[in-house]
Order: sequence, then C-alpha cells, then structure tokens
Amino acid sequence: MTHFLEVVLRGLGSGAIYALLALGFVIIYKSTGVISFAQPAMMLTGATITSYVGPALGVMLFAGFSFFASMAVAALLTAAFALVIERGAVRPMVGRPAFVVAIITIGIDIVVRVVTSGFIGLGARNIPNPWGLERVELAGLRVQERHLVSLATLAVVVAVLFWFYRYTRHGLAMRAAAFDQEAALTQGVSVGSVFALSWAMAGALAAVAGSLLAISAGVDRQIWIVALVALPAIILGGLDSLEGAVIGGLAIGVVESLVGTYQRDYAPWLGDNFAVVSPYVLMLLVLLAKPYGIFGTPEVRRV
Amino acid sequence: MTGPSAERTEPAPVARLDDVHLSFAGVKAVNGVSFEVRPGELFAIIGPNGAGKTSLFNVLSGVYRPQEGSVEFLGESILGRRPHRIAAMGMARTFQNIALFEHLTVLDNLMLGRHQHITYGFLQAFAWVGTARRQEIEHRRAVEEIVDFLELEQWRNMPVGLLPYGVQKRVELGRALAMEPKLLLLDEPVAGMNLEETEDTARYVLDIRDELDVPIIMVEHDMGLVMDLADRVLVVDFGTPIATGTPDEVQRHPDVVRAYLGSEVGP
Amino acid sequence: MLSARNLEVVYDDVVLALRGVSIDVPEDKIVALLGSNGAGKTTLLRALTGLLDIHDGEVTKGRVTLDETPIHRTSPERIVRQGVRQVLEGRRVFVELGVEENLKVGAHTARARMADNLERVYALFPVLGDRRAATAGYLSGGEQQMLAIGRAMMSEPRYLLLDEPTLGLAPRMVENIRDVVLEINKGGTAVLLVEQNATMALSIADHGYVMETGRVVLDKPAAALLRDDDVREFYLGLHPGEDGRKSFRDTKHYRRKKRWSA
Amino acid sequence: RGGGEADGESAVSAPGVSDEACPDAVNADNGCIYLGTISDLTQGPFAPLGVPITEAQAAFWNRVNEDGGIGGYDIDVTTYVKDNLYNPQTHQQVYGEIEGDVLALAQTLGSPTTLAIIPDMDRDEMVGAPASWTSLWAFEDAILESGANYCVEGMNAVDYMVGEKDISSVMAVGFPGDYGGDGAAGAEIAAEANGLEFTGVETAPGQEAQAGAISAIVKQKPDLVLLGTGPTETAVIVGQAAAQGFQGQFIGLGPTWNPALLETPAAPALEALYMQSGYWGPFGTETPGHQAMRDALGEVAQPNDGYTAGWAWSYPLKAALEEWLEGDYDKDRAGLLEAVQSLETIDYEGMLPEEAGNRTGDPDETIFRESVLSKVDPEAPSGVTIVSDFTAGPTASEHTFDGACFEG
Amino acid sequence: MTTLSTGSTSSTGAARGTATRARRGGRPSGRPQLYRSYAQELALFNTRPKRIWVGIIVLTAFGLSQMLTDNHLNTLALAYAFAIGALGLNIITGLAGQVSLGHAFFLGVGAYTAAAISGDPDGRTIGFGITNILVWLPAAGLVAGIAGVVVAPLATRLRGLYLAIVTLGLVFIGEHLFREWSDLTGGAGVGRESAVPELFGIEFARDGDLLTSDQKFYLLMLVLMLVFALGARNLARSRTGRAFAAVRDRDMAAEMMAINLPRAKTVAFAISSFYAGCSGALIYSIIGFFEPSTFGLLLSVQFIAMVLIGGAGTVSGAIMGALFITLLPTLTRELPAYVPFISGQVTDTPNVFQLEQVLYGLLIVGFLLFEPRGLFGIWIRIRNYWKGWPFSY
Ligand SMILES: Nc1ncnc2c1ncn2[C@@H]1O[C@H](COP(=O)(O)OP(=O)(O)OP(=O)(O)O)[C@@H](O)[C@H]1O
Ligand SMILES: Nc1ncnc2c1ncn2[C@@H]1O[C@H](COP(=O)(O)OP(=O)(O)OP(=O)(O)O)[C@@H](O)[C@H]1O
Ligand SMILES: [Mg+2]
Ligand SMILES: [Mg+2]
Repeated sequence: MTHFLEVVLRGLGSGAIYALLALGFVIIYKSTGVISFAQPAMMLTGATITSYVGPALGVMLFAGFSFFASMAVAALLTAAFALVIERGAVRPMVGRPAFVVAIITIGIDIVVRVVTSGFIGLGARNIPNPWGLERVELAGLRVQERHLVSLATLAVVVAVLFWFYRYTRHGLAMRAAAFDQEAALTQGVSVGSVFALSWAMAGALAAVAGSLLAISAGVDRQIWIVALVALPAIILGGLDSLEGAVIGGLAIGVVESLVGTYQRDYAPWLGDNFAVVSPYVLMLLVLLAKPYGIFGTPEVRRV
Repeated sequence: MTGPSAERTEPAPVARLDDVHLSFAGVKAVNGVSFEVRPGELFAIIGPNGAGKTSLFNVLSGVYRPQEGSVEFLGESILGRRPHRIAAMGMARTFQNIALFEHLTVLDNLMLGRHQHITYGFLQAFAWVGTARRQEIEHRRAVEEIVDFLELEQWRNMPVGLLPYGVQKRVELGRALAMEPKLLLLDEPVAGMNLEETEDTARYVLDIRDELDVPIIMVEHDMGLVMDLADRVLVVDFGTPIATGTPDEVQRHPDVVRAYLGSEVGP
Repeated sequence: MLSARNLEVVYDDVVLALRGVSIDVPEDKIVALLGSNGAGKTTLLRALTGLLDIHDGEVTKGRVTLDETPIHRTSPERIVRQGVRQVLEGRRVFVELGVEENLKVGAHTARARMADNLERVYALFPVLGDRRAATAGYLSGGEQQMLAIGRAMMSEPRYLLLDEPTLGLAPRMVENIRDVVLEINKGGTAVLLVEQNATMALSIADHGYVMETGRVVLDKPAAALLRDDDVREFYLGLHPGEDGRKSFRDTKHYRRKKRWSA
Repeated sequence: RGGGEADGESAVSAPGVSDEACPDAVNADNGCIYLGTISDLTQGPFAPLGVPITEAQAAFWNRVNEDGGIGGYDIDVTTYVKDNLYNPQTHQQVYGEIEGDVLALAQTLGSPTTLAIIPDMDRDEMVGAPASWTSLWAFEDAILESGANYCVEGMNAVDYMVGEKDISSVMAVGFPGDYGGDGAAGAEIAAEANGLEFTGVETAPGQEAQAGAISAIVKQKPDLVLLGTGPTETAVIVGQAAAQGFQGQFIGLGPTWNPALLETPAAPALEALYMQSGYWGPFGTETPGHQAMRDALGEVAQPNDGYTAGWAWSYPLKAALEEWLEGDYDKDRAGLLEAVQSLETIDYEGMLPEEAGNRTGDPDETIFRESVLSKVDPEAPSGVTIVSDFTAGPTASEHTFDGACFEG
Repeated sequence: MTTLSTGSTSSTGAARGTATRARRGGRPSGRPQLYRSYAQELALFNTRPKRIWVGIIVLTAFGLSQMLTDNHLNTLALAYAFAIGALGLNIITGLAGQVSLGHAFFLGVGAYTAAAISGDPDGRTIGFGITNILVWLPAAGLVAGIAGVVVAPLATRLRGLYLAIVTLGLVFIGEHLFREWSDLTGGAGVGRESAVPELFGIEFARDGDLLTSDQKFYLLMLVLMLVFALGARNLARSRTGRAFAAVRDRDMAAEMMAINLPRAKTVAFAISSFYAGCSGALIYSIIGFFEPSTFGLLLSVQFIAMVLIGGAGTVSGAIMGALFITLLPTLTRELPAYVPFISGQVTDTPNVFQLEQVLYGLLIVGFLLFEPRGLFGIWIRIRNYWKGWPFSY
C-alpha cells in the first residue's frame, strides 16, 4: 500500500507539470480557438532561459529562492517572447480557420526549437536547485522533493488563474473573443490584446513547466516531447476548461506512473513501453463516455 | 417532379401531432400541441418569440424527440426516427437561420436536395461513367427546372455564401423543393426580406401549394402574409396551443391579440 | 455627430460596395436607413464602427468622423469606447456563454454601472431575466435578438447602430423594440436604424436615407419620406390610387407556368 | 547519372575524385577526393553524437592533408555534409543528392537510416564508414565499421562482472532494436553462458518515460544492469534507482555517456554505481592516436567521446584509400571496394589493435571482440578513465556470430 | 471552426461562362440539345483552355522523366506518392471537414500490409513473396480502408479539435503497436524492407535496359497519382462528394437532406484511409526500407500542411501542397549556400544545418501568412488578376 501511494504521489508530481502545460494550451484555446503547437518550443525556451539565469543569479539567500527567481525571470522573458511571436505571426491570421493558424504554430515551433537547441548545445544544461533527486518522508511515504515543489507551484498558479478568470473582466472577454471575434469587437473587447495576453500567459506557464521538469536531469534538446503529453490531458479534461486541464494533467501523470510501475507485472503483453501511450488510451476511454471531456463545454448545435 | 396525386384521393392527414410535450432542462418548449395537416393544405403556425414553433418543426423532422405524444407522417409513426430517414420519406424544410451549405454553389445545394433520389454509390462515383454520369445529368435537369421556377439563373454557379440574403432564402426553398417533398416546412420564409422579395416568395409558396399540390406548414411573423395565404392557422404561446382556425377566426381571437398581435405594426 | 462623407468601400480589392455615401447621425436623433438587400447598409455600418478590416474591406475614399474627428482608421474597440456601438446583423450572441454572461461581455467597457444596466435590460426584456442562466445558443431566434440589443445597451452608448433589429420578431415584439428604441433615444442615445420594416422605422425616425447599390438615393426627413411615392410603393407596399395594402394573393403571376407544369 | 562526372584525363575515373585542388586546399598541387557525410546534426535524437563525430572527422582528414594527403590527393569531408534528422527517408534523399559527387561516405549515421541506403550503396559500389556499433555491420561488405559492437560489449560487460563479483542476475535496460536491443542480446547470451538470471526491459526516450524501467530495477534488484539508452535517460535511471535504494552495478554501452551528466543531480549516483563500456579508450587516453586527436581538435568546449569515435572511425577509410591509390586496383569505386576487402590490418595509431582492422574472411572471423571498461572520474577530460583495457571475455571469444545479435 | 474549405470557388468562373453558353445554344432546338449540353458542362475539363492546360502539364510531367537526373526524379516520384496521401487527407479533411491527425497511422497500415504481402517469405520479417503491385497495392488500400472504418465511429461522436487530437492519439498508439509487433515491422530502431514493386515482370527497383529504376518509379508514380487524382476529382463532384461537403458545412442541415451522417463520415474515413494506405505502400516502396517511428506525429503534420498549403478542398491544391512540402527540404538544403556569413561548421551556432530547419519552418509560416488560402488561392488571385485586367475593379 505504501508503495502504491508512493507511485501515485510520483504520478501527481509529474502530473503537476503536465497540468501546467495543459493550462497553457487551454488558455490559448479558450481565447483564440486554436491549439498552439508552439507550446513545446516555449517550454524548451523557458527552461533554457532558466538554465542561463540561474547560475547568473548565484545562490541568493537560499538555493530554492535562486531557482524560483530564475524561473520567474524566465517566465517573464518567455511571455515577452510569446508576445512577439503572437504579434508577428499569429495576429495577422485573426479570423482565419483555426487549422491554418495551428500549422503556423507548428512552423514557429520548428524555428524556435532549432534556435533554442543552438543555445542548449549538445549535452544537457543543468538548472541549479537544491532538490535534485532528494527525498523526504511524509506521513510514512517517501516522496521526491521536486514533486512537492511542482505540486506547490501548480497550486499557486491555479489560485492566481482562478482569481483572474473569476474576478476580472478579461476572463469573460477572452472566452467571448474565442467564440466570435467580430461580435467581441463590437462589445469593445480588444481581440488583439486578448490574444496577446493569452499567448503571454501560456508562454509563462510553459516556462514554469519546463523549469520544473529540468530539476532532475537538466534541459536537453529533447525535453519538448513532454509537452505533447499535455494534449491528451486537455482533451481528457475538456479543451476549454481550466479545471479540466488541471485534473486531466494530474490524472494522466498518475495513470502513466501506475502503468509504468505495474503493467509489466500484470499485463506484460501490452509491451514494455505501454506507459508512454497510456495517456492516449486513457483519453480514448474517457471520450467514449464523454465526447467533450470531463469538463468541456458541449458545442451548441441548433437549427 | 411528380405531383403527389395519389394523396388527393386519400382522406388521411399528411402529418399529425397528438398531444406533444417537449421540454429542455426546465423550459417547456412544447406543451400539449395537437394538429393535423391535410393534403394540399397551407397550414400556418404563429406565436410569440420562443413559443415553440421551431421546436415543433424540429419534432416533426426528428431533431428533437418529444417526451410525450405521437407524431405521424404519411400514416406512419415517426417518433424516434432519425432525421435523414424522415427526410427520405418526403419531409423537406427550410430553416429560420439560413442553413445552406455556404461553400457550395447554388447548383450543388440544389443537387444535394436530390440526394435521396440519386442512387449510385461511391465506387461508381470514382469512375464517373455509366450510371453515375447518366444520373447526374438526369438530376441536373430536374434541378434546372427549379432554377427556372425560382428565377435563380444568374446565381446558379455562385457559392451561396456570397449571395444576398433574399436570394439565399430562395435557394433554401429551392433545395427543399428539389427533394420532391410530400410535406414542406417553411420556417419564417420572408423574415428579413424586403417587400418585393416578400411578394415573390408569396407567389412561389402559392404556386408550390396549388400546382405541385404539396402541403405546407409555415411559421411566419409577417401577419399580412399569413392572413393572406394560410388555409388554417394554429396559434401557440409558451408551447401551449391557444387557438386554431381560419385566419379570420384567429385574428379576432382575444387571446391571440393579447399574446401575439398587439396593435399590429407591420407592412 | 457621427458622419460619413463621400465614403467609398472596396472588399477584397475588387468588390466596390459603397460608391460615395454621405450620411449624418446627429446627436439625440433617430435616423432610419432603408434599402434593398445588398444595397450596402451593413457595409456602411461596418465602416462607421471599424469592422471593415476583418471582412477584407477597406475605405478607399472619403472619411468617417465622430464629432469632427476622423475615425475610419481607428480600431473597433476604441470606437466602442468612444460610444459608438453596433448591433450586428443576425444576432451574433455568444452561443456558448450564458445569457447573463453575454450581457456582462457587453459591459466590457462600462464595468462600473454593470449592475444597474443589467436591471435596466432585464426590465426591458423580462424573458432574458427569466433565463439569465440559460445557454444563449438555445434561446429562440427572437430571444437571441433581444439579447443582442440588450448586450449593446450594457455600455450606455452615445450612438447605437442597429442592423435589422426586428428581423424574425413577432409583431408584438416589433412594437416592443420600437418602444425600446424610442426609450433608448430619450435617454440621450442617437440611433441609426437599418430596417426592412420601413413602416416601423419611419414611424419613429427623425430623418431617413434610402440606399440602392452602394449609393444614397433619397435623403429626407422621415415625414417627407413617408409621403414619397417611390417609398410608398416599394417600401410600404402602398400603391398610388389604392388605399391600403393589396393581398399577397393578388401579386402578379408573370413568368410562372413557363416550364413548371411538366 | 547526374552530378559530377569524373574527369576524362584523370587516371582515376571515380565520382568525387578531381584533379582540381580542394576548396581551401592544404596542398594546392594535390587533386581532391570528396567524401560525403550524412549525420544527425540538428533536430534528431543523436545530434549530440553526430555533431562531435562530424567535427572530429573534419580534424582527422585535415591532419591527413597536412601530412601531404594520400597518393597526390587531398581529402575533403566538409563540402558534402548533410543532415539526416535521423530519418531514413531524408537519409536516402540526401544520399541521392551527394552520391554523384563523392567517392565514399566518411560517415553514415544510424542503423535504420543506413539500412535505407544499403541497396543504393550496393548499386553505386559505395563504401561508407558507419556511425553506430551495431553487430549488423559485420555482415555488410560496404560498411567499414571499427571496434567491438554493442553485442560484444554486452557480453564483455557481463563476463567482467562475473569475474569481479559473485553475481547471479543481469538486467538489460535500453531502447529496443539495433542499439539497446543489440547490447541486451549480447548480455543475454553471456548471462546464459554464465548461468545467470536474465531480464530484458525495453524503454523509450525521454526523462518522464523511465518510470517503468526504474521500478523494474528497484523491484528486482539485479546485480548488474546493462544500460542501452541515451545520456539523459542514463542520468534519470541511475539517479532515481539509486535514490530509491538500489545499490547494484550499472554498466552503460558506449552511447549512454556524456560528461555533462556529471553536472546533473544524478552525479553522485553515477560516481558510485556506474561504469562505462567503450570500443576504445575515452578522450583522455594516452595513445598516439588519442594524442593526435587532442592536438588536432585543440580546445573543445566539452570533450566527449563523440570526438573519439569520429576520429577512430576514420582510420579504416584512410587505410582503404591508401591501399586503393597505391595498390593495383581499378581506379573506380569497385576498385576501392576491392581494396577495402583486402585490408588485413589497419594502423589505428594505438587506439585499437591493428588486427581490429581485418576485413578478409567471413564475419565471424573478423568481428573484433575486445572492449574496454571505464569508471566515472570527474577529473578526466570526458569524465571517465579506463579500469579494464582491451579484453575479450570468454563468452565473446567463443560465440559464433552468424547474423545481427538483435535479430536472433 | 473547421471550415477549411476555400476551394468551393473552384471552377466557378470558368464553368459559369459555359453554363450560360450551353443553355443559350440548347434552348431553341429542344431537349436532345439540352441533354448534350449538360453532359458537356458536367465533363471534367469542360473548357478549351482547361483542356489545353491540363494537357500541357501532363505532357510536361511525362517529359520530365527524360530531362531530369535520377536523383530529381526520385524526389519527384516520392512527391507524387505523397500527393496520393494528401489527396486522401483532402477527402476527409478538406471535403468532409473532419480534421484527422491520424493519417500517418493509415499510411503505416498500408505500408506494412504491402511490405508483408510482397516480402521475402524466408526473411526475418513476415512476408508472402507476392511482389505484383496489382496485388499489394489494392490490398494495402483495403486494409487501411478497413482500419478507417473501425476508427470512423470516433468521428461520428467527436467534433473539431477533439477529433484531431484523438486521431493524434491513434498515431501514438499505432506507433507503439508497430514498435512492438517486430515480426511484422522489424521492430523499433531496425525496421524492415518495404514492398517490392514489380509489374508484369518489370522490376522497378532495378535499372532496366530502357529506363533507370528512378525513371520507372517516376513514371509509375505519375500514372498512379493521375489515376488517384482523377478518382478524387470525380468523387468530389459526385453525390458522395457533395454529401461530404454538406456534412462539413452544416451537418444538421445535411441530415435533413436525407444524408446519413454516420454513414457519410464512415465512407469518408474509409476512402481517405484507402488513399493513405496506397500512398504509404508506394512511398516506402520507393525508399526501400522503413522503420516504425516513421509513422509518427511529424508525418501526419506534414500531410495536414500539404492540404492546407495547397488550399483545402481542391484536388489540384492537394497535389500542389504535396509537391511543395516534399520538395521544400530539397530547396532549403540548397538555400543556405546563398546566405553569406553562415558557418558550414557543425559545431558553430548558427550553422547552415540549423538554417535549413529554420528556413523550412519560416517558409511554411511565411507562406500561410502571405496567402492563407494556399497555393490554390495564389492561382485564383493570378487568374482573377488577368480576368479583370486592365481594370482594378
Ligand atoms: N435545444 C434546446 N435546448 C434548450 N432550450 C431550447 C432548445 N431548443 C429550444 N429551446 C427553448 O425552447 C423555447 C422554444 O424555442 P423555439 O425556437 O421553438 O421558439 P420559436 O417559437 O421558434 O421562437 P422564434 O419565433 O423566436 O423563432 C425557447 O425558449 C428556447 O430557448
Ligand atoms: N465580406 C465581403 N466580401 C465581398 N463582398 C461583400 C462582403 N460583404 C458584403 N459584400 C458585398 O457588398 C455589397 C453590400 O453588402 P451589404 O451587406 O452591405 O448589404 P446590405 O444592404 O446590408 O444588405 P442586407 O439587407 O442583405 O443585409 C453586396 O453586394 C455584397 O455582396
Ligand atoms: Mg423559431
Ligand atoms: Mg445587411
């Protein structure tokens, strides 16, 4: 039982990172109706920036502070970078079919990843942090500190986002812009700023996720692949639902961890790397029951 | 187009609703409506906004399944039947918010109306010889007659999305006619039209009813049109029927005046 | 005053939709804009509120001014902030948002008095109040139209441009809208009313314009328009020498029967 | 066939051989032999290896040119360099683009990618040096591999541990296929020979994909884990298994190591539990070849064993070119192929024994069965130093190779 | 949100002219004439300029087989094989409006089916030794088509991006399957030989007396692509194609036109997967060898890019898009040579190899920014320009 709970906790830890990534996807989707395939590149860029800023900051006060400070700087810089991209390559496409914009984001993803990879170099870039692979004992369970850090960060981010969407007019404006840009414009909503804001927020979230991901083994050129796991997470939760993204991300982390640990013993015939595809299998199973994910808004269809 | 002459000898109603109830999460859209449409009849349904008129159409064409009541078309119960099967039986309709296939041309939209009458399958489609080609040409001719009837010549190869509103409404009517319907449902056929277009539409509707002998159910807020054309009128309010009768009868009905007509502003 | 001078608008670099249109919407007045389908009424409204851009349209000549300041290069949301508000043709409610959420989006530029304005809208359209939590997309056509107008009122605009507000409304509701427009106008909002229902529009307007194929062909006080023979015949259905409207059953059957009886 | 036709007057009539001097020639009087390189240079998973390999090869041939070239020719390996993105289709396409312009391939990186061009290479009578150590290459005549293969590495790793400690179980953790799968096959053969319990665990690339492998290791506690993954996965697996209390030995195949791992949180675990297998001594080893390489490369940002590999892999082609130009062979590609097949020894300048270069006779006779083992040493240039020099364990020595191990 | 179609304007202009002309000519002499003119109007290439242009293009395409080097022919042959897949994706996505990111999976199914049928029976992977292309090509299409039918129920339940991402999941799950089933696929990191192309004794993979292997492949792929394109064009203008377009534009209205939605979507998936399966079998028969990870996200994305860049919804757009995306890497490998001050050294940053990738991305982005309606849109623009010339409007 202890072992099982430890496995679940580990899953929640990586799930927190998926959830942060998923939130980025959902924020962009909610306000623009587009899935941005540039998010993996944003994550890579954010983590890379952290790996440069961290050592530059040195150890201030205590090592954890340095990590969070460099992560915050990276989040800001990545957000700014996302703004530039949005302005240059996405804004001109306002009102175009979502899939054309999606392909554009794929092009952006290629370009940004190549450039960022140049800054990463061949090996992995380490991100200074005090946690590494250390573990602590919590109520009899041995947990990796980095997982607790990820979960705590997620909690803070969720609180801030909840406040933002609930108590500012921008939240509603962002949703309106996604449904009907022209109608939103006539309400005085600046669709341009809505787009910019959502890209910036998603960029910052990707940077945070990337930095957390790199705690244990650093940033290498291939970590962007992890961002793709956020896709089944958002579908599972419901494309336009923030709480769905969080739950979906955590659920996928846990399932992946459980499958990775136990599937070899109980269902070896599924193949050794089944854990890698388990998020997609979970997504499929959920969608068979709920076509719009757990929290997604059903499309309005009326004649 | 073959006139449904068979029906004329049959006294049975074309469509019949009996005590239909339909509600959505708290909203009673249709509340105990019964009516029947007889062969060759132009039947109008009027009522305030949100009274459930469109919902009645949706019940008839199988989009909504009522919680209670029975729905019959051509003597068969069509309750729970899928929309495409009901359409194939010969029920055609137009939509309150134009529902054309906007990227297709007028001709293609009309050809889609003939979907059920074209029988070749997709394997034949690939080769485009024999049956496929013959049928396309044959049905194209039928469609051209509708183009002619509705005076759509000048638009026929334009994507409908680019056409003026009034023309789009006419194309929609054409598409319904192309189905060679045994019952035609028109949801606000003249909304948003100017006077001239309204007159044109009135003429088409009369011709369809009189010369093709297709019974029609029409929902419309233009009282002039309803009163001039309809044989019988059903008035609903909050899903509940409040009056049925000839235009003159319902026009004088106090409930109707109160709930619906007001002091009558309109052309 | 909101005005357009010699406005020429081109879509997609090829379609000339307005050919030198000039109109004035004075403060505190109701102006009616009539015209057949495709005459360019909607295009004119788009030019007034900066929405041409997203339709690939462009002002190629002339100008739009608000209180003498040119605004035809201003972004739509700025124009809204300056108090010019358009209700789009065809309702265009945010179908997946709730009724009240729609209204709140409408209040985007006027958050401070949102609560009051909500009450005002619910008072004008009680149906909306009853269904404030309902998903807007499932409202009936007429209910959606009310929501669209209500949404525009949420920011207390100085100029309200209504594009066919009575489309698909029941007779009593048309009356209702007429009263609402009058009331909005009394509250100090100038209204530009684009309508197919000419009787209703001219009955409350101070001034009227008639457009045909991208041009203004008549520009007269509303009362004068009501007496104009052409307007009477083509827009009101009143023929000279006849009293009242003739029945739709009597419209001419020219052209018919040519090939149909086959 | 399109592209650079050979010069009519030249005695040598092979594509990619020219009487004109190379661009940026060292010896302006020499003709030029162009060699092609198809490697993983940007986005592919093996770019961290492909880049240093390619750079070391440029340095290697530059040194050859500085020594006067070969038979009146300078060798150019920088004009026709292509990125394969580790994609067989791209590999095949760029091969077609440079085929007519090069005499041979100084590098063709990856197994599935190289397999995609082998029919073309056969048709074109093209010779190429691989950049992978799969046992499959022993069975391809046109492929000029060097040193032991993964399969032999796996056998030797197990035999070594059997010699050192009293072990009873072996687990192979790695990517499936030509690399990890090949090493695992070798380990399995050796485990069987030594009567050890064997488990094979396949894993996929990516930090977050290692949970299954880690839990298998922690649960079964094998005495030896043979790793056949990339460096990042190595750090994650070793680091986290150690953090969960695993104390057994890890031995990683050649490509598992990257000195940058010593900066990750897994460094202490790696120092304690990890050993690296290799096909020759790591970057800092003292042999004339290694020394020449270090001199030629000068200051490198991060000395890793991609450089060593690129350098060592170049010797056979050098030997083949010398043999071809100096010997009595047709001066076309077929002649070069013939020259290759007549090589009995190759001077690796001490990086590998000379007999490792034997290419006469059937594969089972020529497969080189000695590998080296190193331990983590933060002081060493590439983070590891030799603990066991060239040795062939009993299993590898006795095994009969009759096909690629991973296919067996 | 899934309105991908820009192609509905296809042939509008040209067809319109003839339509009126045909009718004018037809009326006085009664029905037989009228009959004939509809037939003419409905013909595929119904105007003289159209016929001439298509003729010139096809002849040139055949002529290229004698003019280009083998290497270029090989690349073009691949492009044509990709075009078949793009035509398939265009049917499901451009025509029927169901955005599928699962195309790579169906390509894989086709490629493995063909490889297994024609593979060496004594090889290390499954093989039945039937190398006749007339056997393995239809089989590849059929098996993929059946896989499409199995997946189709998802499409009837899901909409828009949900469907897109679920089909993406299909790619990942399919890749896993391909990796694990190493008897069939040779396994991850290894791969297997692909289908052996042979037709009436002609072996395409070998140079012949008259034609080189690349010339033979080129001609074969050209002919096949033309056949598949013709089929797709016919389908698009048929009852089935119209039903797809109706489902795309307004599925509820389509149902009330008596169109059976689940059936239409299933048929669309089946046909599209059939094309994909054939395309997969052909692409890898040219390359000769393939590996399970080939059928990943990237391949699907490439196909989506082809369809969008070409201009969704049109046959010629899909072909142009496929040519563009397949030839783009060849182009970007050439371009850096013209950029000064950029290092050819692999260890430098930036270097030419990075620039290649950046250019690839930038060209796609730049292209869509400049002309979101795709290559087909550019063509329409050019045509409109000449039509309107010398008047601007
Ligand atoms: N799918 C649905 N879900 C929830 N409510 C619905 C749905 N369809 C209709 N309604 C509700 O049912 C009522 C009747 O709607 P309906 O569209 O039938 O009205 P109508 O009589 O056609 O009105 P109008 O004249 O304005 O078009 C409305 O209150 C509407 O909000
Ligand atoms: N986005 C567009 N692109 C190209 N042409 C357009 C566009 N929008 C409108 N038009 C054309 O401009 C002209 C004027 O259209 P507009 O919509 O302004 O007319 P309207 O008077 O509002 O008509 P209605 O009464 O039908 O709403 C029409 O000929 C129309 O086809
Ligand atoms: Mg209605
Ligand atoms: Mg309009």
